[in-house]
Amino acid sequence: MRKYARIERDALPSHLDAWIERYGVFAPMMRDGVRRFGVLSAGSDAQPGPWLTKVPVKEMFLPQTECLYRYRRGTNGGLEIETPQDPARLRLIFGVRPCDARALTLLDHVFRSTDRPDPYYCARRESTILVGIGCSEPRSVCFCTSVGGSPFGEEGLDVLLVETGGDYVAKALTLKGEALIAEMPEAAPEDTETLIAEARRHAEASMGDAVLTAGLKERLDSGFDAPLWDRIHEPCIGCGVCAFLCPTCHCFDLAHEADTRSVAGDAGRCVRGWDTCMFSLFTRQASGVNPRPSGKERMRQRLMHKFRYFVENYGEAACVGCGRCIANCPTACDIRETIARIDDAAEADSHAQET
Amino acid sequence: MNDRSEEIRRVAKRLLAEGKADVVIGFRDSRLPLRATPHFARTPAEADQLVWGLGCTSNLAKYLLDREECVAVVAKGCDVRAIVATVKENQVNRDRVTIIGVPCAGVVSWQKLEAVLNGRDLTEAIQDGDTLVLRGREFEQRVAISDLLQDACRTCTVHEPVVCDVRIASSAPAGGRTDEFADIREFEALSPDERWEWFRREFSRCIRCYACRNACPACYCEQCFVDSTNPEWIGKGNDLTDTLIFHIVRAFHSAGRCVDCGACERACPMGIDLRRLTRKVQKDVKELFGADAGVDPDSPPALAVFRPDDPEDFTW
Amino acid sequence: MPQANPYVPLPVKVTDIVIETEDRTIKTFAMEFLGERFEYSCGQFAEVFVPGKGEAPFGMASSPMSDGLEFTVSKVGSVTSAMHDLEVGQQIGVRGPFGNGFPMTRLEGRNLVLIGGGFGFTTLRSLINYALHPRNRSRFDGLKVIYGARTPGMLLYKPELDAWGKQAGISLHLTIDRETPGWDKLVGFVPAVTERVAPDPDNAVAVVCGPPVMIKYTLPVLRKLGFSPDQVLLSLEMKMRCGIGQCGRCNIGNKYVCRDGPVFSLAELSSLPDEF
Amino acid sequence: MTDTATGTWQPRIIAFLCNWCSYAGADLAGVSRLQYPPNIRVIRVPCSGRVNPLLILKALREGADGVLVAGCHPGDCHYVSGNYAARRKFAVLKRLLEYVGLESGRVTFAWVSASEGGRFAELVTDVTEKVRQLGPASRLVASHE
Repeated sequence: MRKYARIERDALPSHLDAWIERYGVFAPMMRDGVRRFGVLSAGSDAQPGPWLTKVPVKEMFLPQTECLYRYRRGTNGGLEIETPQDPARLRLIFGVRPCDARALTLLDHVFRSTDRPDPYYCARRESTILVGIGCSEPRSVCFCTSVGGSPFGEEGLDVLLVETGGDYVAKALTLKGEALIAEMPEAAPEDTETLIAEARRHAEASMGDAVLTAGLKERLDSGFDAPLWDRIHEPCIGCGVCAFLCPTCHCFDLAHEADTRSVAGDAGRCVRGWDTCMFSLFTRQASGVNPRPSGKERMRQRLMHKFRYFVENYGEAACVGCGRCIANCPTACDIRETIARIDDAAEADSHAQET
Repeated sequence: MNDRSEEIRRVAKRLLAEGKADVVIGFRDSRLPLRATPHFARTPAEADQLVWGLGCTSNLAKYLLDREECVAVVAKGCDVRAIVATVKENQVNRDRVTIIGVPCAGVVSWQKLEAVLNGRDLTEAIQDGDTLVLRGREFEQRVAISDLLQDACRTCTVHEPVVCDVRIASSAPAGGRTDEFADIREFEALSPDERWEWFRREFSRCIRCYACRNACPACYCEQCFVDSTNPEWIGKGNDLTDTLIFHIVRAFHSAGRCVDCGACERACPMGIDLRRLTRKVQKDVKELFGADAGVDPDSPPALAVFRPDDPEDFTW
Repeated sequence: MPQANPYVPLPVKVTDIVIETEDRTIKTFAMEFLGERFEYSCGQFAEVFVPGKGEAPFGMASSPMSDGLEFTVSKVGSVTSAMHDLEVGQQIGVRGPFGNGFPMTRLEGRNLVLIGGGFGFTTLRSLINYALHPRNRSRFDGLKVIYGARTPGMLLYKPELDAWGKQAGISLHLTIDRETPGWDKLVGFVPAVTERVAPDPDNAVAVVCGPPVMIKYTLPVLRKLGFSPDQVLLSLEMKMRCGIGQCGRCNIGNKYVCRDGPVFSLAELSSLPDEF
Repeated sequence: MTDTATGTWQPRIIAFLCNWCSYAGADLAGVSRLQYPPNIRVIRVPCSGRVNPLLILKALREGADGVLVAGCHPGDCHYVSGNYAARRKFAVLKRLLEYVGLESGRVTFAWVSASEGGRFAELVTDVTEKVRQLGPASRLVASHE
């Protein structure tokens, strides 16, 4: 089967329409004033733009809130549990940025490649085809290349589209991807690879400031009690914006909600919803004791988890450099600066030890 | 750098040197154009990073809560109102706060900026009189500053801080206009069904990140009602009803206390029109009890007091 | 074989309820699986689900060698209060097992020193019954148990304590906080009693379960007696939700208490941030 | 709520009644054998000032079709000023709830003294009738979807 295909700009809508016949197709769109993934209906033009969705594609796999099961007491008091049906139809998500796709491979470590996989996440992952679009114009908050990604990264995608002179070339990265482009006009493999490499080089060269992540884990290893943490969280107001809009943050809460119309909680549901270590309630125990009592410990936890603990457990950091936390922070806290300050502090520390 | 930034730095260094403040809370530039980040200056070098500009949006009164140190704070008119309000509620010790008042003609709404940019990446913004020149890799666009000011600034009545210890000179328009709540009246005129539809739809995109609550200088409860587990007032999931109740109660809790600084709205990553609720409450408190929070240091918070002849036409 | 869907509780029926303590705040619930069941090992825990109330984690109090499943529950919050209102025959849900449990390979062939206080004794009871089982007794060397409660009436599992006291192969040291008429065993807090009983660290492993203050003062005693950090095991209590190391709540360093714990050696804990 | 026996919907109204006046007024209505609809579920509170607005929202969330709060007439509060404080709160709350689109008539505030058994019966009759006309509550009721 072919691995490369050409898609003319004008032909894209008809391909999308063809996919819509076979799959539930999702694409970035403005929904109530927010750019996020939504159901694409036939006849709509979903040409990729220079933007990144505000809400990452994570929400298609770990929704903000979802019902894990419903329960009710049957006759004779028996406990009856009903789990939601697995998606019947394959989904195709169009227009995924490489950083978001790579984030899914990081989430896979947690939810999929484990001895206790999460059935809800896995079902969605397994029934989804991801068609990505390379970023020819990285934004100034982007730093994917500093954390092991690329504006034309292929990890996690089934097909990568690359814009070239107004049209697109498609590169299939998996069998699912090959099947998807099977009917399209073939593109010459070598020429296409050259073209993609050129686009990639161009985009990587135009990336903003690099963030020094080499050796960051080691600096964090020795920096748990660094005085820096007393200061770095000061502007942070402890909201959940950075975590909720982060494509890799995945902490959640489980809640059991009794149906208010039921008698004495005889029916209800178990709901999973986004949660974050940035909230004080996250670790506060019923007794009132909180192992992470202030913003200092909570911000440290989030950074440590991303750049130290995740690295220890899975060999890579839980950050794809999408820049959403930077662009959306209400107080303009910038994770790139935070990392730089960790570097500065570690350096000052080592100087102090030498003298 | 502008004159006001320079003057703020000078004042900050003096206050630190004289021991009048252990820390000066102000703003410094972030790496993003038109976005300043709260800055905590404890040394002259740190004071030299202080700036003033259109991106100084946060309400810094928030950072005065629960603070042990002697603080000097760079404060716009709305920040000062919030300080006045929180001092009245015994949350901030006025004796330990030096207010560096900055007359302010308004700050930029990054939600509006986002809408103007429509996905394009902003790398530079230069002020040219009443205009901002926005630049990105492949574009340049001139936008009137007034079109980018956040809505709260358009109805601001306190361009000039109502109280301050040090005043930063500036040519900002003195005083302000009277807020007529035209937008609120217009909304009130809709039918209940229309209002309910708007309310449901607008707030359905809330992600319960609580940025609105956490950015608000009036939200300082040790435990917010949404975090209470016993009683559990609302669910921890994301039932739309629970989200709506959260926002109703948040607005209600701001009654007689909200200074309409807009901190909630500009903190919201989803661009929800939060002030449509808080301003309704603000308007009603004004109409019913003739009170406006944070304007008069000597009058008590409106809902902490009463008059025997308060309006009661709402009762059965 | 763990459950295919780790979030869905398995239905169980309450078969017996024992009021353990004189103040009636601690009860032991025996349950039987009605359909699918799970096997577990000592020191693991499960999430017990009470319809209409929610879930709470409890260490298994029963021995894996027994047929049923037992949880000892102190009445503190809404879920545990609802459990205390349960009656024999009612159905609730349980999902698990979660966590590492006690590391049997590190306990086998050793002298076990089990030190418990108050409500923290429940998983130690599971381990004691497991070790005393005729098929297992030869797998362990000595079995020394130090267990303290505020008063005689607050001791858990009284019939078993009596039986163990008469049994060969276990040396049981029971203590209460203050002199009480009719009490002929030890008196004093667990750390002091541990010092007096002075277990020999040679070829021994100590397992300490109890309230934080008891653990805090017992650890220096063990150190003084010559126990090294990898000879001391603790079971951590942390806010836990999912049970499978995904929701992030019980994350400390690169560990998840619900998945990698709750049992850690003192040596392992010393390499983790002090956030528990 | 739906009355399962007859299949017809009957309004379910939560009534927060102040111990000193309105509850006594309800008592008097009962003792005087005054007829009023059986749709209210009374929660006795020490004072109308005790009624946290969250209680009202919680009642609606859990499916109450209407909420009634009644206390002593202004000037008659057992605690001198509890109802004055309540009056300010409820003035703002009622306007806000209706502003977001909650039907007028779902939430009612009233003053009923201990001697006003007749007024209490009238109040309950009127509130029940208004709620009945509005139909079952849906706005601000937890959906569990």
